[in-house]
Amino acid sequence: QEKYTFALVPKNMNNPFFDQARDGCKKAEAEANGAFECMYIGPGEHGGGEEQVQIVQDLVAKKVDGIAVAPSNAAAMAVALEAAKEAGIPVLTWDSDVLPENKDLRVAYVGTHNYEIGVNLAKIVQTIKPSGGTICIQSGGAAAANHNERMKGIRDTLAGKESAASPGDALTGQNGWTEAPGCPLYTNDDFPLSVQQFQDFMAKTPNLDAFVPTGGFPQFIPDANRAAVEPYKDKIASKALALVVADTLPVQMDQMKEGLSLGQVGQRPFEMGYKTMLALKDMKDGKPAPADPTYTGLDVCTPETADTCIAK
Amino acid sequence: MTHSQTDTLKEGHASIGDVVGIREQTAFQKMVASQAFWVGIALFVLVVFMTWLEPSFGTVDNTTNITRNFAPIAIMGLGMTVVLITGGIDLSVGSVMGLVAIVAGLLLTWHQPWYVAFGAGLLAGMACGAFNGFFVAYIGMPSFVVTLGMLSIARSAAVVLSGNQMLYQFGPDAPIVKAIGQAKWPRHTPDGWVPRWIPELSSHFWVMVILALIVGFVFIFTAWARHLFAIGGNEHAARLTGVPVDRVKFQAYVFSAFTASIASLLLLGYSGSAINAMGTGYELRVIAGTVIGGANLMGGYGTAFGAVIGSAFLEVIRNALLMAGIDSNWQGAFVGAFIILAVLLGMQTSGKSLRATLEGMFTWKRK
Amino acid sequence: MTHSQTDTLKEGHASIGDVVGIREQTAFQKMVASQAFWVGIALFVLVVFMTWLEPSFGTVDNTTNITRNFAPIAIMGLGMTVVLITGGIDLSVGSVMGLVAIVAGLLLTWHQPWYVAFGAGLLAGMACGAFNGFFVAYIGMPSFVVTLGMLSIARSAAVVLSGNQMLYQFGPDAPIVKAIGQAKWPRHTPDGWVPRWIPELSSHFWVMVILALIVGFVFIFTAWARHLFAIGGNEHAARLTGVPVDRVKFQAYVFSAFTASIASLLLLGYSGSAINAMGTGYELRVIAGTVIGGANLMGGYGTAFGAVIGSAFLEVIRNALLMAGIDSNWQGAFVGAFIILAVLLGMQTSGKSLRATLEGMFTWKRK
Amino acid sequence: MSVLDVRSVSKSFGAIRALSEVSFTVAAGEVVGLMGDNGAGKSTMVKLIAGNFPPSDGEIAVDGEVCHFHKPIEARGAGIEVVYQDLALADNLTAAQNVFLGREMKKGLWPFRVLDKQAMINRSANLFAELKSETRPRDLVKKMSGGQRQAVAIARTRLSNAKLVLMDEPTAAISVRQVAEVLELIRRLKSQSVSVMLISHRMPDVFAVCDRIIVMRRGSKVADKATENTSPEEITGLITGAIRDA
Amino acid sequence: MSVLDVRSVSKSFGAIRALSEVSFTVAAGEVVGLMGDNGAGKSTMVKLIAGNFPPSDGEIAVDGEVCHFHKPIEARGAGIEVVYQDLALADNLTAAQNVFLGREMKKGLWPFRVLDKQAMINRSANLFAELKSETRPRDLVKKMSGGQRQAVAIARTRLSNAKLVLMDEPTAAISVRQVAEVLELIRRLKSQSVSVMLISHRMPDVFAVCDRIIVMRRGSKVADKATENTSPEEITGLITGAIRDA
Ligand SMILES: Nc1ncnc2c1ncn2[C@@H]1O[C@H](COP(=O)(O)OP(=O)(O)OP(=O)(O)O)[C@@H](O)[C@H]1O
Ligand SMILES: Nc1ncnc2c1ncn2[C@@H]1O[C@H](COP(=O)(O)OP(=O)(O)OP(=O)(O)O)[C@@H](O)[C@H]1O
Ligand SMILES: O[C@@H]1[C@@H](O)[C@H](O)OC[C@H]1O
Ligand SMILES: [Mg+2]
Ligand SMILES: [Mg+2]
Repeated sequence: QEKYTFALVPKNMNNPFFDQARDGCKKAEAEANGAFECMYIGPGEHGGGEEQVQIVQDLVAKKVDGIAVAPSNAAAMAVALEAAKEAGIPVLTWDSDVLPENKDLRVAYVGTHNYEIGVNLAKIVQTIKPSGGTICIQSGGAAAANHNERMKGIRDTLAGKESAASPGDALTGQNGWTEAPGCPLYTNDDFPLSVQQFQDFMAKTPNLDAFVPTGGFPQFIPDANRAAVEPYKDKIASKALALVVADTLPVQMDQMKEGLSLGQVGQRPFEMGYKTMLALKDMKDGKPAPADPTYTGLDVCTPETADTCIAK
Repeated sequence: MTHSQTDTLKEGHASIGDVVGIREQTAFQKMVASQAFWVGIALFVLVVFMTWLEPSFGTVDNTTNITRNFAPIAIMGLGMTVVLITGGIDLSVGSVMGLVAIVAGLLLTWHQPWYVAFGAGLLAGMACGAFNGFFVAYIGMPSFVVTLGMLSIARSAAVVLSGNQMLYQFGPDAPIVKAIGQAKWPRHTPDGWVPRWIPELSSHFWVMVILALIVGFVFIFTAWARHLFAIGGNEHAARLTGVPVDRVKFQAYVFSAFTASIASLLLLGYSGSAINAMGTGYELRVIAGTVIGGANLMGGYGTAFGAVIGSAFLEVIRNALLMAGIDSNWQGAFVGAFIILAVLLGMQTSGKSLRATLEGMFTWKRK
Repeated sequence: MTHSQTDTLKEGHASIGDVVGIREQTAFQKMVASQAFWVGIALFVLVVFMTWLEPSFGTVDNTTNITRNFAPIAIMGLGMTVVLITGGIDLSVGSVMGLVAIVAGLLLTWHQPWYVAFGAGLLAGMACGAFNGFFVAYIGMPSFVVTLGMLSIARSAAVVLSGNQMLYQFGPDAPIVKAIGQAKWPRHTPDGWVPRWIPELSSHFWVMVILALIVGFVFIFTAWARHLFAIGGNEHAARLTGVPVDRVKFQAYVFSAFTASIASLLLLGYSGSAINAMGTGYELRVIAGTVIGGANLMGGYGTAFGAVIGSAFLEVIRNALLMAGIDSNWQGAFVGAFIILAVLLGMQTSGKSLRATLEGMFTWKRK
Repeated sequence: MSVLDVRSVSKSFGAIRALSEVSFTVAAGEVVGLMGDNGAGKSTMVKLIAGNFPPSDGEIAVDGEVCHFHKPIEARGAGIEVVYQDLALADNLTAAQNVFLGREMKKGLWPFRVLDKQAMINRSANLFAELKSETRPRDLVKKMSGGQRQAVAIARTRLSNAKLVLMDEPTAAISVRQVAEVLELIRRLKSQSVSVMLISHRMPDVFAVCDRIIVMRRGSKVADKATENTSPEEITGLITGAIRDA
Repeated sequence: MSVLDVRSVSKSFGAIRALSEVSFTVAAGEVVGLMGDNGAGKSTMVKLIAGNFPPSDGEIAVDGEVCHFHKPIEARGAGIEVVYQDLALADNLTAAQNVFLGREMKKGLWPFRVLDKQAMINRSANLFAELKSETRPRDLVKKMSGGQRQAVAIARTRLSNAKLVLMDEPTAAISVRQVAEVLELIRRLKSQSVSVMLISHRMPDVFAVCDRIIVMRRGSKVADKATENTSPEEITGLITGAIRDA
């Protein structure tokens, strides 16, 4: 029997988040005993997503046997996926999806319900600060659909009412919640910058009630984050500052355990990489396709549940 | 000083005439001495090798892909070449792309006809170019600073205008926009007339070809281009000899923004969406393409062919590594090494081989 | 030609002596004519204005922050300045940072002592610099191409070495590494001795100060620096007059890589983790800082003070916009506008004001 | 009426006073020599007249009209051609391209109006031959000898019908034979009643063609004499300052 | 034994044959003039001797030893100083900095061995005064007059005790007074038995100081005569080709 090649395409390759997906992909490969090869390839940097579309086009031209992609630019990705469809290559999306009208271009979405991340982040904030206050949301990129979804989840939940489109309507007092001037902050996935922003912002607004990054950025440089958050540790402990962060990588959990955050809402990138590969293999073998969408689930963690919250 | 007219008789102009006809290099020698030529050779070798190594590389589909993928970079490379020749640099092209896409995208979502949207996009892009050109040419600021400022400004404008949304509900003209960005020619049978083994080439590619031909023509046959080169060679001298230096420099930046706008509109049509992050980081890719094709960052030298070949080279490497299934972690190392090697190859013709260089390294040195 | 020695008697050397003592500009005039000075003024005004506008801006804590944040960029700016002066460019600094961090991080996770890890990191970084320097200086390749290649190669090496993992379990020397990256001086009472109103300054800042003083000293007092400037002014002439052009150029790239390595190690200590993406895109920020501080991309001019002041300027703008609560979507526009304005301000001293420029725009033109 | 009327012009660069209150005139068809020690301000004078930069003080009139040339091109428009001391050549262009820089010959109809390269090469070749200079029109200026470069700068002034030609050391780098041709050229210009201002350190050349000699010392005019009323010895004395004034 | 022995040297640039089979010698303390039309190959000869590039053919011996200078610095090491026709100055440095470029004076002890700027300025000022040139040591070369620049290039050769000084048109841009000084300098060098090769288009200067005159035409040597056995007229004829050979 010939060996299949399945491609796992992340948004960009310089983010530890996607490394986990790759590890899942490699694990599936190992378990399949040579039935398929995991080809992990994506653009070096995020950018506008055109390069990622090119890569998928290349994979189609290369006639790989299956593609699992996390589209950066959902609309643009449709073009490449059309080509894949024509070439008869099965496609799954993971981490983020194509536009609703292009759903027929891929078999299924395997990943997080991004909106739900926002909802869960907001719920933790609400339990800490039931009466509202000022909040600052820190996002990845202004154009990142998944981050915008999460922001919408946060805003909708805090406001108690759904807005029309992501990233949602800014909070201007709904339910007692207001966004601080200058927010949301955009890190453009620059980790040192994300810490700098936190520091600057807290210096300016020491009485901030909630700070919520929609990705793990500041915690990816742990000591810098420790140094930045340390001065506010008391405030966090006394629940005066609701610092709640997305993602639950081990390095992040350590920091929560040290009292540097009051909650983490994590995704399961490893599982995304693992499941998509197995699903592609199944489809090739004539077994049924995975359900659409297949949510890989969320891990909602607070300091109390830190040791048990992550599904294994 | 006992000279007189009679000298002329003794030897006549003829003997001077003998000399003035000599060309130091024939056109062929000039070509062989150019970096673009050697990068072209390297590209050719790479293509042949890859086709042999990996059957999926040489397919018509992949050819269609590659030629489309590098076209936008090459189109911008043509504009960049013009700026580089004057001794300037344009760092704003990537951001200008983003702004153009958002302006056009907004008008499309407001259900304006495609030509209005594209026209407005072009205008917005060229306004950025005019801004750059004004501060560089008329105020005399360093181009690096001005276009770096514009890199920030245009991206910010794109973000603000888009309201941070991806725009893709393009109204009635959406099919036309899409057709512009996704058209191919010639078409295969049955729709078209050509057999399967001829690749269908994208509109991006053809726009690039036409623009490259125009720019190539301009470079060779017009006074404007001669002025560009003179400015890059010796701006002060150009000014003294009556070259309208400011105007020409201004136009160079507008042209660069124009090519960025064209590339943006093609990509807009192709992707069917406008995202304010479009073109992020492209400035370095575009400059890299042109420089690999032989343009000189210090000004005074560059060709249309070089801009195209350099961009093609970068894209083919990227594609080839993927096709060859090289571990993605290692790909950067290969790309870097190939860039250096290609240019190194081109240098061997300036009269000095790598071996000679190494031999003479601690002894004799090229200029 | 009826000249003779007796002329000397008629007017004597004295009259020539009168002339040779004249200085066209005093040191003060030179300073006032420099761009770095005016960017410094702009920076000062911005700081005063912000302190007045937004009390949280002028706090000691914020001062501590700002001075730490721009220090790594300024440190790299010192190395970049050296390269720019020779007429080159170093695009690889950001990637070199990533590689250095990963090499040092790996050794730390293998429980090596901190000095071994830091030493290995420095070596890896300077090897990249030596590679750049070799191809630029001895082979004579364009620096843009070589360092662009290295940008790819070093990043790829970092990714491969890290196995795409984030490294943060640093073994026994972790506290020392952290102390190096997070140390502050002077310390406030009670731990330290200084009163609250004096800001505690980070190790990053002090390293920058020391390096800037050294580089400044070298620029003013050593033959090596004079050779750097001569190479940037007229490389050919420098070679003819016996300047060891190749060696000096080589050293410039090694020094640039050295400063990138130092910055990387400081950030490694500060962040407590090594990520192969560290420094992505920093090349443009570093070059921007130095150019805003007055270094010339065409070579032949640059100062240590300029590198520091330019980087500081960029960081203060960023911080100030955030502090002022400017909508983040608009921030890019402000950053871009401020960059252009600061340099514009600096230009007014070359004898020509903006007003005059505008008045004379279509009539008279600065060189 | 004089073609050129320089009226008490001064020019300072920072602390350096390159010209102080210099006045003189040049009549139509007159050849005036401008002599002076190195750094006396001769080239600065030429650049002022040619509109490279404005005077710090004083004014310049051409054909009786006060001119404020803001760009070199305006001076050329007024009929002033210049051979600059530093030649003002673009090294990356060929000899022919440099000769015609800023006034290229074209052929064809718009929008296909293209450079007439062959015509420019031929015309340049003729100009070089006229100067008896073995300069190849297709050679890059970068690769040419010192004298060949100078020939290019001189050839350039021959393209238009100027009324005033400023020559800043046009014979510095050229050989005996071509020097004779340049002097001959100056005489020819004079006979067509074109005015010439010749700057040169070569006493015999100046005496061979000039009607009048102006001497400058440290930025000031120290003498302005008809050639027949002076001698090389006197001029030398004036230049060096051995003779204070005349 | 001759200081310099050029043995049937040729040099081609692409299709241009700048030198063909040129041979000559220069003895210690001899002043040799090298004359020829523009583009005859004089500067190419100088650059070959000074190690700027290697000959296409032939060899060059210094003090009887065949030399393959790969870098200009090696030629200098062998006691050859050069005034290049294009002066080889870094425009962004001052006059004094250019004079001492590549052999700066230093003071203090390592690692605090720093430039002795004042000493260099003083020494340059002295050299300029010796040349009677009003050149300010602290001025940027970019801002200097043509003759001042040339003075810098000449001053440079005075820093070492050379055994051979090659001067490629050292007097092209300088004024009468300084020309006399340069000629005087050449005589002084001769009296210290330093050899000089003088390239110049100024017949009187060459005749004033040279022991022997070599004439080149289109890359070939056409004459090599003791000064007392020839005349300016003959040399002119040889340069132009009116006299075929001698
Ligand atoms: N741009 C400038 N900035 C400062 N000083 C200048 C500038 N241009 C010229 N000078 C100074 O002005 C004086 C006159 O220079 P100018 O070039 O006019 O002399 P010149 O008479 O042409 O001399 P030469 O015979 O050597 O060519 C010199 O001392 C020179 O250093
Ligand atoms: N680098 C080069 N490339 C091509 N041709 C060159 C190069 N250098 C010199 N030549 C040519 O070689 C010939 C000799 O030039 P060279 O400079 O030696 O002349 P020269 O005798 O010094 O003339 P001049 O009196 O004008 O200075 C010229 O025809 C010139 O164009
Ligand atoms: O979902 C991912 C997010 O959690 C991470 O921070 O960045 C990449 C995203 O796609
Ligand atoms: Mg002059
Ligand atoms: Mg010469």
